[in-house]
Amino acid sequence: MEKGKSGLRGAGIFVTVAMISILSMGLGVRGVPPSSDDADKVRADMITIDYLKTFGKLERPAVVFLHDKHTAALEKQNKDCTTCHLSENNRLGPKFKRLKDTHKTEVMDIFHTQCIACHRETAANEEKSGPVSCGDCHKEEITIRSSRQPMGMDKSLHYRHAKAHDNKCEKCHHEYNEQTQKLYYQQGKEGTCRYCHGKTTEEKKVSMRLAAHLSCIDCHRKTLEKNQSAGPVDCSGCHELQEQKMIEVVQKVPRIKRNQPDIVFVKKIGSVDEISNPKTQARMKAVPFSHVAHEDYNDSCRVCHHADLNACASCHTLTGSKEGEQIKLEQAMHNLNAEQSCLGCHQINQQEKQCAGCHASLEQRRKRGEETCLTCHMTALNENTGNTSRADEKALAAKLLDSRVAVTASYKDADVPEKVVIDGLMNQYKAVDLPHRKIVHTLAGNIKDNKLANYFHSDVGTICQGCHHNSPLSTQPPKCASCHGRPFDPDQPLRPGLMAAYHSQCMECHKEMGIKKPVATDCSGCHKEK
Amino acid sequence: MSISRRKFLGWLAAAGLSTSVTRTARAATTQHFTGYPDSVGVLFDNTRCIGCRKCEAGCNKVNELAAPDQPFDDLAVLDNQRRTSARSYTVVNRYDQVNYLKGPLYRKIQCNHCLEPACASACFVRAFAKSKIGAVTYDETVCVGCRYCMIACPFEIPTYEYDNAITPRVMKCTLCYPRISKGLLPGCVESCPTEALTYAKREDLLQIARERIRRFPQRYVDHIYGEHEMGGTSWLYLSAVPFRQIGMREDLGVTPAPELTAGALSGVPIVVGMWPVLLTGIYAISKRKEKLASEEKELAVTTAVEQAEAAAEAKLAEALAQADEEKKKAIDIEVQKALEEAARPETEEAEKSETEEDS
Amino acid sequence: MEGTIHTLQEFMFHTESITYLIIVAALIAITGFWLFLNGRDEE
Amino acid sequence: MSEDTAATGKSYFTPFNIIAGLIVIMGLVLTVIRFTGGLAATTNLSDYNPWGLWIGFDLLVGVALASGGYVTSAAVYLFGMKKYHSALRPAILTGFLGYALVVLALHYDVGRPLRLPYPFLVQQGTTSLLFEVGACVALYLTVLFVEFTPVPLEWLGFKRARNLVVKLTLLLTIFGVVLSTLHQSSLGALFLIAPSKLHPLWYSPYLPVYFFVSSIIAGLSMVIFESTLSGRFFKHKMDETHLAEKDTIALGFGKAASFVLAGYFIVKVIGISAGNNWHFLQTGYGAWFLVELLGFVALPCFLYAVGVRDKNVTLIKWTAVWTVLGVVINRFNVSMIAFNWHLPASERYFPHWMEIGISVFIVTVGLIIFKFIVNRMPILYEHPDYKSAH
Repeated sequence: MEKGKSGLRGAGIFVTVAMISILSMGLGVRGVPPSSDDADKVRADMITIDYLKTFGKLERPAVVFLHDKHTAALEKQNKDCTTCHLSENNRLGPKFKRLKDTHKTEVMDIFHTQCIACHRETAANEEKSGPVSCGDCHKEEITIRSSRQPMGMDKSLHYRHAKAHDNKCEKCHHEYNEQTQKLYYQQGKEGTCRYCHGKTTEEKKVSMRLAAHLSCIDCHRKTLEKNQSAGPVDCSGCHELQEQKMIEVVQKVPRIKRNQPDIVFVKKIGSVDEISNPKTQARMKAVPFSHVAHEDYNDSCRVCHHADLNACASCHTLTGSKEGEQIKLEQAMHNLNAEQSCLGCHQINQQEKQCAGCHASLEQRRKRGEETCLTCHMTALNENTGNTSRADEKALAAKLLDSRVAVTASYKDADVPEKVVIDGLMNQYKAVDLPHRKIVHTLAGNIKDNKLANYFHSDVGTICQGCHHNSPLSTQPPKCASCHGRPFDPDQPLRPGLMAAYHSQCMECHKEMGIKKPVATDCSGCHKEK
Repeated sequence: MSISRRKFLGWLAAAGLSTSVTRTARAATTQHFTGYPDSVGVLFDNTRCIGCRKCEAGCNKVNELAAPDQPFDDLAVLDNQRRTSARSYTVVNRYDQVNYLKGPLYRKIQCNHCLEPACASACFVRAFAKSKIGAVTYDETVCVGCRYCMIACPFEIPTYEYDNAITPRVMKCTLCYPRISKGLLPGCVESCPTEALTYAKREDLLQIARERIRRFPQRYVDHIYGEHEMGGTSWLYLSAVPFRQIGMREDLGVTPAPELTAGALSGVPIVVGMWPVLLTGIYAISKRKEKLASEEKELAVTTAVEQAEAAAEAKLAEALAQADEEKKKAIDIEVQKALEEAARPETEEAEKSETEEDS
Repeated sequence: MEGTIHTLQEFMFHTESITYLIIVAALIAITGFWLFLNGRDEE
Repeated sequence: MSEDTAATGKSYFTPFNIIAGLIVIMGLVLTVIRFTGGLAATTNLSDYNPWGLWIGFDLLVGVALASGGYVTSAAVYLFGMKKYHSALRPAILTGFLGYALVVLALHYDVGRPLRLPYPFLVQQGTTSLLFEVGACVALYLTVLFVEFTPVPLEWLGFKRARNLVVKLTLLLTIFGVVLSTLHQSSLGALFLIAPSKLHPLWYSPYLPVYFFVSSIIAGLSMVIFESTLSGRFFKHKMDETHLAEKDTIALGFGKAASFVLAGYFIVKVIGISAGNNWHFLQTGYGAWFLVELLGFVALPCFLYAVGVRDKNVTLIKWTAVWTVLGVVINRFNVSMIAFNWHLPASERYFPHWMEIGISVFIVTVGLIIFKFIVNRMPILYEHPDYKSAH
């Protein structure tokens, strides 16, 4: 019986062990519920603390850190950034309580001791404080989503900064001297920060992110200390969508002077005889390009100048070059998938409401070998003028651009039916009166101030093609029913039937152009009940 | 690919079994089925759907289903998510938060008419069948109402007439089997105003879908739902957003339903074949054990008896021997006595005679 | 194409049906065989 | 037949009879509602949840717990463990009743009960595991019936018939085991077709194996449990051999159960790793899974062992109850709790009280019949005319 007791005791132990393990699991499941106020929030100031990755695999889930919450909390205790950030040659370092990641355990201890200490302290002062136990910082599932928006310097912002620094470019712009290993300023070589500061920090070259946070915030902070107005120092100030919208925008910004041309030919750069040399000369007619106009359309140089502020052709040569990553001038200008290329950017513009109505339902591809090329490629440079001086060229370019008609042409009202009765297939509803002329006018009217559109719709009847597609320009286009008939014709699998053709044409256009009425599902909005 | 088929042999045709079995089996080893050639299907393109519920109405009409609580032109119904029910073979649901730029998206739900239907695989009276034309049909005249089909269906399509006490049926879209076999369009397809539903041979639908994606890459996610899901379905889907965002499960995998149970089924004959052998074996062993045991016992008994007898005899013999020993002695003594007796009178006589002579 | 199997479902129905027939036959047969096997054990 | 009704005789208003009577009345009322109002009137079944308590409990649990029949007869006749002979008849009786009631319950659950024979007579859906289950259950029910017939035959004194049946014992036993193996496992295999609905921790290609093994466990435990009950309520019916063997049975079957549980535990763990579902253990379902695995498999396995080592029959008896409960929980998990786990709470299933009512009713009917038979027929004692007929 002695044995029996032992056995039972064993059973008892077993039960307890089992139950504990179960319970612990149960706890593991629920964890500790995230404090209600930041549960399932979207925040711009969300920072994931995973620096230890540099020392190998993380042992615990990375910590989500809300920066603005902390700055706010510190302000309450009227403490400032220096509470957490040490400064190095009178500039605050980005890291917490240290200047560089020295050693795994060291960094880990810094975080653990410092964070927890402060949290404890704050809690001691009866104030709302952060967690002090591992699981509350190192959480498996993260309830917060980041709403961080990328921030950049647009024309207006640049103008305001320039003004504030009374056009002392050197305040921000700099070059790096390999020999002296020092930053210096060189007039006329200013460019966007991103040209040098990339995604990640390389030695002697911090990442864009770091650079911005070091310089911008530091400058803002110091300016604020002088009680002058300055840009934001908190995360959301720059990265929260709402706050970005509140940033003051200067409407009329004077051109940034960086010795850029006004109007030029997009063409091979090179010595005059190079250009006239038949071997190396461009076969295609040259494209006059209004740089000044495009400066207006876009709000930063980066939109086109993705690598530097030199002419496209200096890297993207006719036959491709190393510094142009072998992307030839032709591709650089025509690639539909690159937003820096002419066509790429122009296509993005087609997504504007007033364009999308027609263009959304048009397959997006380059119409090669068509006269549309000549809309841009206007003249062969050296056939009329043997070899001309740059000045003459510029003049010629300007002249050609002027000569270009930039107006959407459509037939005169007489040729445009006032209304079209659609009575192809009626069963439960009466025929539909389509206000045809009104529609034409609206379409044309929508784009009359859009220069890009006007250049490409200048042929009479082009705009009609939005609906009267797949047939030559004419005042007498074929009827819809002459192509669209019964649905699901196996010989024309991609061609909708008549009803669907009507409906999708109207509805897709209305949808794309954001026309609220009539609602697609409101039949009687177009069809009179019988 | 496909293989030569023998009609299911009647209960008595056991004779023909061997041949047909071997054949099917050999063919089956490298088996891959691609469904009925030229079977039809429907392609649903949610960039074209406007959520007018005309398909629901059309379906209800051609299938003569019970009238709905709200009329079909009442679009407020779309405010809540719905599923198929015994009164509606198909429903359209609205998804608002999926691409806020272009407005809500819609999704039509109905039987997907799998190429390898789970319901058919699960049904123990073969009430469900994949017809040559592509529709998965249901035969209510044999249905027992076990509702295993509803368990099996990964798309949660079949529904049941729970409130019918006497003759409840499983209710599900039939792809308008009667209509399409007459060359008509399915009710929903016919009543769709925008051709959000395209009716064609499944092979062609795949081509159409691919072409649409190619032409408008930014309009669609590059996936044709139903091309491979659960081994492929006759209904195919194109969407502007990932399918999980419009409530379609992307975790179903591509394994055809029948394959899921194939393993278990193949276990059956093995058990039937081997268990009797195994069990009888065990039985035999245990029986033999008993037998041996009993035999040993007997042996022991007999030997014991023999020994006892032997002992007894020995004793007896001894006793006898002793007995005639004594007899002998007794006789000798008697003989002695007798001899002595005989000797004495002779002398007396002699003495007497001597005395008689002298007188 | 009449007389060909196009779906796994159909194929499995075909084979399974036959299998079940075999099973029934087998159960009877094996019993009989067992008796046959032990037929002479008495003597 | 000389000794009988001593207990049941006298007043018929024993507490058991009263309660049973009430339940039966309720059951009959519910039955009427079910077959006039349809499933909707009596159940919470929905299009998302086509199977409820009547499948989860009456079918799955019912069949699992009725497995005592084949387990015991296999032990006694095939493995030649004669000393457990006295457990045989009660086991077979409960087995027979169990299956009979399962079939009865199906009449409630199925939409058109009169068509239940269709799968065999009209059209055979041979690709369906349900077909296989149906076929086996039907056959096994017959087998059990035949296995049971000696009892009433002895009771009624039909010697020749009785002896004839007894001759078949071996054949029947083997058939019984084969059929049980098949349908016990196939009940699990039913869910193989729904991997997208059953929680990964419970779904496994091994489901058939799990169901089969756990049915053995259930069978062994049920036999122990029954003999306990009979020992409590039918002592007067038991002859000295039965009384004597009671504890041997508990010990022997306890030992077996313990070891089978151990094996079961192993394959369950292998199942997790085969599906690489470890991470699910951290979720709520994981916790519940562990409750089942540790609390109702590992724990009873250990307790049985202790009970057997210490010859502690009471512990074994209680463990038996616990184990049976574990099997019930497992069947509920597979068929209801972990099934449709992906659905929002609003769509999940919870049985309607009438469903529970019907289930209770059916169990009660079982008890009544069991009582009736045990009180009259030679179940817990050997019939004087057939002493040591085995």
